[in-house]
Amino acid sequence: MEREIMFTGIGGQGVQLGAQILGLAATREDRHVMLFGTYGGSMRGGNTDSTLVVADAPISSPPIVSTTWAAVSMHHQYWEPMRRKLTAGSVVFLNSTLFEEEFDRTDLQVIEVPATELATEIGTPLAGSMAMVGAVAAATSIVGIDSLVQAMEESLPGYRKQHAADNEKALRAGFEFAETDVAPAWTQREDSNGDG
Amino acid sequence: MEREIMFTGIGGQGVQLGAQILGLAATREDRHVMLFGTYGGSMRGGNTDSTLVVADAPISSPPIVSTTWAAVSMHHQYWEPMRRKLTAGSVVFLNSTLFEEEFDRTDLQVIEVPATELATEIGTPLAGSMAMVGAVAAATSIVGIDSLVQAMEESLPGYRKQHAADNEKALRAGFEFAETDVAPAWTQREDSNGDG
Amino acid sequence: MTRRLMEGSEAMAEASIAAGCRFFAGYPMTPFTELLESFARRLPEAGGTCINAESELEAVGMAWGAASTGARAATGSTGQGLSLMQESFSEMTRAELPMVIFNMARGQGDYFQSTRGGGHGDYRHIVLAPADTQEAVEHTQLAFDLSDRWRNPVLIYGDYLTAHTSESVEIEPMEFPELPEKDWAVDGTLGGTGRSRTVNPLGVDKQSAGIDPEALWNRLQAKHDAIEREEVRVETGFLEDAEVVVVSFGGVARFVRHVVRSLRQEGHRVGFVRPVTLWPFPYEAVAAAAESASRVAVLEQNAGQMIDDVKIGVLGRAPIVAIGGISTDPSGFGVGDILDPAVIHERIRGVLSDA
Amino acid sequence: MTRRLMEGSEAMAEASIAAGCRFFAGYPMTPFTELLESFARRLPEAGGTCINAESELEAVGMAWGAASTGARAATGSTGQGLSLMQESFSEMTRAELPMVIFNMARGQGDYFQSTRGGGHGDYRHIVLAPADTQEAVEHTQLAFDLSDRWRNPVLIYGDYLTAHTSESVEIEPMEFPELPEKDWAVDGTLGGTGRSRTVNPLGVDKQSAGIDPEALWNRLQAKHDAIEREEVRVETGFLEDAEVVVVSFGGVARFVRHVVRSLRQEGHRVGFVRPVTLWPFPYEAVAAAAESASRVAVLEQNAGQMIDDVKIGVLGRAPIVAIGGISTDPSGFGVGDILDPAVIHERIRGVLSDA
Amino acid sequence: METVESRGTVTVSVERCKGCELCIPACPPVVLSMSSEVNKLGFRYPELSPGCTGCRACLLVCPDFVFEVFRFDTPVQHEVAS
Amino acid sequence: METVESRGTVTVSVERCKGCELCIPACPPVVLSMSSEVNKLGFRYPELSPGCTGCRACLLVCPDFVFEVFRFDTPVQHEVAS
Amino acid sequence: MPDSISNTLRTDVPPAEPSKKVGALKPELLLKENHHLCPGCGEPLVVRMMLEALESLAAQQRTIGVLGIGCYTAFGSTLDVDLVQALHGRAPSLATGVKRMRPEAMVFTLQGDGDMVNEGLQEIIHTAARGESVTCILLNNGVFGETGGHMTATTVLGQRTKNSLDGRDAAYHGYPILIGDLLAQLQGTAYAARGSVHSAAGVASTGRMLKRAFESQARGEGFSFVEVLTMCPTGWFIPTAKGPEYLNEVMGEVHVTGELKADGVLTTTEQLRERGAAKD
Amino acid sequence: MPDSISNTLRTDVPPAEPSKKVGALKPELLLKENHHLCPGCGEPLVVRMMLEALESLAAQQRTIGVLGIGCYTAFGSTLDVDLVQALHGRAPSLATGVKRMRPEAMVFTLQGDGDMVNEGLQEIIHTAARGESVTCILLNNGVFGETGGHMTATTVLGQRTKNSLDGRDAAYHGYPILIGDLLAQLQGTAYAARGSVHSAAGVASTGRMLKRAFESQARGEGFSFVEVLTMCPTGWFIPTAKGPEYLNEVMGEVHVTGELKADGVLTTTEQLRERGAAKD
Ligand SMILES: Cc1ncc(C[n+]2csc(CCOP(=O)(O)OP(=O)(O)O)c2C)c(N)n1
Ligand SMILES: Cc1ncc(C[n+]2csc(CCOP(=O)(O)OP(=O)(O)O)c2C)c(N)n1
Ligand code: SF4
Ligand code: SF4
Ligand code: SF4
Ligand code: SF4
Repeated sequence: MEREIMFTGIGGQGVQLGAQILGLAATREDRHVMLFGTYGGSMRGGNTDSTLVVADAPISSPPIVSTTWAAVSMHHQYWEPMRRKLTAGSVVFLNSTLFEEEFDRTDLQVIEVPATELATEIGTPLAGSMAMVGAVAAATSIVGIDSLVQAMEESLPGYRKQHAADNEKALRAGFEFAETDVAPAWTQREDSNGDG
Repeated sequence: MEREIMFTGIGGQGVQLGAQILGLAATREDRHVMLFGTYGGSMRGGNTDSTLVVADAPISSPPIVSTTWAAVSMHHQYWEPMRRKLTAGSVVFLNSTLFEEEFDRTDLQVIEVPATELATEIGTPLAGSMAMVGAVAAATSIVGIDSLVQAMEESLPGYRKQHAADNEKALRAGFEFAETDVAPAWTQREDSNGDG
Repeated sequence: MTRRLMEGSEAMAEASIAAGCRFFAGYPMTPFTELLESFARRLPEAGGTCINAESELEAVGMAWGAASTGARAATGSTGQGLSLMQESFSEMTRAELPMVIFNMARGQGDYFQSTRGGGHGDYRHIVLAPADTQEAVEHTQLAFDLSDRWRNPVLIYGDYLTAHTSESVEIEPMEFPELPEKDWAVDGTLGGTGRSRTVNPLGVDKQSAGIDPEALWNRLQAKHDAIEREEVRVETGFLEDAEVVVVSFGGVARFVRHVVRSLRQEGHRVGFVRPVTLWPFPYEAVAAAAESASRVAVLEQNAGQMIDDVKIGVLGRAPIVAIGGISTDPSGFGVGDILDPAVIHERIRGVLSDA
Repeated sequence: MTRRLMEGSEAMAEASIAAGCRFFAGYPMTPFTELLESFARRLPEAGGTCINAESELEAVGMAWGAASTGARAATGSTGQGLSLMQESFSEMTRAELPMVIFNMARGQGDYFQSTRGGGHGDYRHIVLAPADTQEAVEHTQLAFDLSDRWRNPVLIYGDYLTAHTSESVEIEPMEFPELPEKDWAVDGTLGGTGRSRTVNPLGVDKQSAGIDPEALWNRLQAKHDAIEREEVRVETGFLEDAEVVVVSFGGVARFVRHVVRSLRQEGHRVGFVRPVTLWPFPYEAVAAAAESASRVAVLEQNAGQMIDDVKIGVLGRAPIVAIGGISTDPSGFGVGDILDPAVIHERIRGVLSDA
Repeated sequence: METVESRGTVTVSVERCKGCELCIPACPPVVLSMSSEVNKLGFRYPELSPGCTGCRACLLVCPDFVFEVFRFDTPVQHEVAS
Repeated sequence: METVESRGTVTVSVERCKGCELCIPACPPVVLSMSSEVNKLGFRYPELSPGCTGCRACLLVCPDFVFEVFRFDTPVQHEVAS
Repeated sequence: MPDSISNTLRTDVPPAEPSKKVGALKPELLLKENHHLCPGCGEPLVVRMMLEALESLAAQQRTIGVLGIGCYTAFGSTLDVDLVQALHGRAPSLATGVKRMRPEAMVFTLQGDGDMVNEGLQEIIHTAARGESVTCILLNNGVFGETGGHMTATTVLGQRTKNSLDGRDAAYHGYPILIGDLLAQLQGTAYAARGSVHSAAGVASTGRMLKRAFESQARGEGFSFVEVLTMCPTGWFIPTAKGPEYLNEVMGEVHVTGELKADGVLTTTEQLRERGAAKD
Repeated sequence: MPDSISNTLRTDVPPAEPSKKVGALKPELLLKENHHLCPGCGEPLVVRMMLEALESLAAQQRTIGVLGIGCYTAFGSTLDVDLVQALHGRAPSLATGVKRMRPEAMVFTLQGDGDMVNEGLQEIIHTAARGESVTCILLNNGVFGETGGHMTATTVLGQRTKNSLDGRDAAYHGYPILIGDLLAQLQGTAYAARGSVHSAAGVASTGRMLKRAFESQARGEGFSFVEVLTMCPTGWFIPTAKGPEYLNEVMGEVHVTGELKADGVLTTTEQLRERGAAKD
């Protein structure tokens, strides 16, 4: 089974890092993973999105997909292109603190997560994407929270290690917030085969 | 009639200037003229040659020729490639002061001109090419000496005008030296037609 | 070594080091930047040197110097930066220097530049165009080998996808047949012996009176012909009864392969030819595929460049349809609309229905 | 003005000035040097500016700046220098800047670079390849016109012969149909009005949120197609019953024309096609000539570049024989053995006897 | 209660603020402080307390062109909790 | 007749001389002068008169590597017309 | 902190009380105030001061700008003056061509340190040596901002960048170039100064330098140059609020601010540093 | 002229009298003495001194040279040391790559002023700033010799060249660059000097500078640089015999000779000029 999860937001919101951590966590759990991110010209403030494919067997999909199983939106800006990739039943995670657009598709499973708010409460509004990823993990069981925390620690470059504690808090806050397994990624957990 | 005259020598011997003056003089006399020079990498000391085509009608030849009516050699270095372009009856002018190679082709009309010596006598050994061009003019009547002197004056860049007097002396010395019309360029002088 | 989740850029740097690369110089530019960063981080640990060159011109010069000493050296850039290096690429090829060049391109608009040489004069690089991360790892190692073997630069045509896709890869040093000794490389030890060496693009040898272009050229031309004979690489799929043959390369070919596979599942008679080496180009494979096809579709992410080579291969055997186009994404990074399986699916369907 | 004995370089500079060129920048390199010298001497007298740029990169930048103001501007170089300018050529074309580029080449090895763009990305220059001095004068003036008309760089492919052959020429300003106004050019006067201008290769307009590559590209592509339709120029001779057709361009074509004429006098059924514009290439003329010929011979002074275009034109209609080769003269200036009527005569005879 | 005088004031385009906080230490009378709420981009933004002098420092250091500065014709008095 | 002492001497590779004359003013005792004949390349070349000190100045300034310089173990005397 | 802090005032509308606007939202020559540069970036501040300097000289309708490639390039769509977009490093040559054809125009370049001191070092030096009558403005943040914070030729020793994570090391990476000093000493340079936007006073003084540079160009004195140290918290990997302090203490110690050439007087950075030290 | 002049001595063979050879025809590291450079050219003199300096340091078998493109390039076929031929302007970068991979080698570049100060200005400055442990040698004749005598970035004001026939004019062509001064002040530069070959003393002193530069490289002190003023009578359009005088009086007045940085002491050209003036 190949599960596509696409992330979108404004540069600086931690979209790439969020996807990366989720991918790394899945790798730790012996899933097959493919991850591809794009961002606009300047470092922050532009559009940014990331496509993560997690599978229980070698991946056949190319790194850009036409349809996605799940979508994560940290902000309504730049959300438009993603909308087109949703199919009936797609799971949509919205950062309800900032997401302001009308949302009129009833064929989707929408999960609202006040990610920025959760992070702000911890004192680091910019860790919103961590809270979101935590929520995704809870709602989909695509990875476990411990893998996530470990992956986050691995991913932080040396000069950002000081953020680890806050990030972990945000991951856990998101994980706590979301209802468990409301949109399960795997019908049943298969043990990783030798290929993983 | 198209008359090819090729010049060769060592860079710095005035080969290009010599050919240019002859070409300019021919233009002054309403001939059709094409002139093309090549030289090696560094400014002086390498090979240098020049191909001059003078005609009494528009020229059909490309700027590089396979055979030449006349050849002028200021030095035996780099003479080899020219030798191949000589056909039976070609006129060869040798700078006998410096030309040192054996010369075994009997089908050619060889005219020896101690050009460097003539110039050295005037006090400017480097004006050898002027003496040679003077001799070519005399021997072939391809142009007259007055056109030659005028062309030389026109050709000198501003910063070299001081050489004009010595150059003129050398031109005339060469012109005096060579036997008049021993290798006439034109069977008979046609008046320039409107095309000139 | 086991499989690790690694970004393409990092994987290529690791593969280079595994292949013995000891020198890299580059200047940041998206999507080449991460390759440079990976080299900067990893080469010193491996006993090599990575210089953050002050410009692409300086980067290629440094790599040239390093390669002259016999070290396995590489450089690279993106678009503009590659253009700046063309003078050096041309002359380096004449100097018969091994060198690996990473073109982390924005789209596929550099096909002409890569395959015909963007610089002055006659020269060619061997061009490898990997389609995914694992292949990028293998091509990287192959590139160092081919480059030393032929004493000719080898260019890897990557792109934003190659650079930025993370996948599980395995990096094992590959085995290659033994290479000739680098007796031409300068190490300074032969000065004063009358046998000192020259690495020279002008064809000037020690003691020579000047350039001997004929000898130089005959050697280069013979090498060129040999490479064209021996180094063609191509991947084909589903060609047997294909009515439509799709030709594409590099990252785009990965999409095409995926889409063709699904079209076959839907019962369409479509196959693909994927030049793995862009130079030498697999003219024969394209010609063979065109023999029985009723249409050849060319999908490239540019205004139409490889199509020239496809035409030369097909030589009128079948009509050729361009179904690609330049990448029009606003980032300018070459990640435009074409890179969508659904779009490619539709375009190939279009050709199928005309066929 | 009457005919004067003038070196090609000087004649091209004079023709540029007659065409209204007011800016030139360049850096010396054989055989481009004399063109620069002529501009340096003559432009100031004509009220223009010639800068002895400190490098080719700076030369092309200066010309770019000058062209942005709407002035007729030109630059150029030889081989290496042109390679260095490729980044700018590519982007200048995207910025839709008129510009005349003189490639005073060493031989014909820059065919690919000139016709396909040596830089990154998709772009083309119109390429004119004069065969003699008088034509160089006309092409120069035409180049300024076409460049303004299409807002696209036009490259003149000259060589050592074009640069250094002195012939009697006549330089009269040529007449061209009226050109569109240069309302895109910057003069500084629209600042603060909300209508200020941008000369921009990135496709960024004032007030835009960023790059709009689609609009830019559609415009460029439409222009590209229109140029291919409207600007093909070709010279043919003796084709009627020709068994062998010789294709050649530029200075070399002058030799071919001369030799074919003499072969016809000797009774041989040989004709020639000479692309005058190298891009757009006269594919149709080549195809038509190949239709009835039993052999197409390509004589170019390089390792085989235009032959690709000839193949695309001929598309298998007749066998194609390469009878050229790189210039192997020791000066390195591209004045090698091929440039000899006797040699060309012999090579064409060889094809005739096989035909 | 005590009285604080404002010789000037500012407007803040809250929705464009990116929360960089450069204005906070730049304000000589220290009358700017970051909000506890975030704006729609997710950033905290400056809030003004009485005592502005209209010196323009905030405007000069703000990279996002968030401030306009006004100087009162006559200073305005504010009553504040002491 | 008078006697001039040479503490040194030089060899001159006449056929490689390009007649630049740089050696002439460089020679401190002024014992070099240009020939009236030309060599096979068409250039005049330096000739040596007695009085060389073996100082190497000519060698140092000659761009064409024409000179070798020797210093006599004991100075050599030349008789010259006065 | 005074306790008045709890008394938040309205800042969403201009004051009701009679007042005079003493600071505008944005310069007139900026089409819109929005931009995508990072929080805490120093570059927009220079754009403001530059435009205000041009406005104060009433040069609106005789200005042509040439932009380099870096983060500031984003202002290409909002600067309301005629513009030419250059390639990375090439702006001074373009400006040369522009000025030669439009001698009456005020011509400037806007470039980053990567653009000017790395990729385009040669162009800026030759343009200065030629005494070209243009004003070149350097936004010096010591890193390539746009590509993600890599070392440039102005990065100071010990400075942490993406490819000098342990700080720039002289032995491996070499020394920073004091570009202002190199340019100031060229005969073609009429005016050269180094400002900084780490504080309001620095921003104001940068504005004065920019104005003097443009005035010098208007008088046709030769080449003029203003370098401005700007924060790049993203590329420095520090919290945005720490930018000004870092700028001042790390970069400002090496690239000391002040006028380097004005009215014919040359002042080296060394001399500026000594003067600064004397004042301390 | 002493009348001994009429008594021409034999110079075709070594002396018969007992004697010691004190000056060899050519340096050992030169494969043959013939070359095609013009009469009166100053470049071969620098080649001689450079090779002799390497010989005196016994560096024959650990030297790698990188050649620029100019007239001196012709020595590529006769220098008996390992060589890499660079493109015009690019030698310092090549030398960087060579040195990093062969740190034990003595690495030098040989470049003309067109090569180094025009086309390759950026490379030489960055290489110096990086403190790269190579020795760069500049043959400064103030013109592009090989292409026929055009103005370069070091041509002095008033100097006549093929494209400044009425002399270099500051207003139109700009000012010359004192490259030695720019390089000397960079922190990465350990040694910088400017010599001249207009006289035997100048040649000898140039030789000492070259030796000091190589010694500095051997000690690993950083970047070292020797600029040498050389005659180019062809490009200057003057009689060959006038070369040295012209060099000294025209170029030498601006590019004053002396050591610009040695043992940590920086000396500007201005200071050298003052010292020279003081001596007069
Ligand atoms: C020839 C070339 N090389 C590299 C790039 C990639 N590039 C774009 S912006 C940039 C860095 C700009 O840094 P800087 O000039 O310091 O400006 P900043 O982004 O810091 O404002 C680079 C390297 C390019 N556009 N062109
Ligand atoms: C990129 C490039 N541009 C131009 C040239 C042509 N060129 C060859 S040598 C030379 C001039 C060299 O002048 P300089 O460096 O001063 O050395 P010199 O000849 O005076 O010794 C030039 C411009 C070239 N080879 N490459
Ligand atoms: S204008 Fe001055 S006093 Fe008022 S808020 Fe801004 S910085 Fe503070
Ligand atoms: S060695 Fe000295 S004294 Fe003897 S000839 Fe040479 S320069 Fe004159
Ligand atoms: S210096 Fe040398 S080349 Fe010049 S004249 Fe004297 S010996 Fe001849
Ligand atoms: S990366 Fe740096 S320079 Fe660029 S916008 Fe962000 S803070 Fe500014």
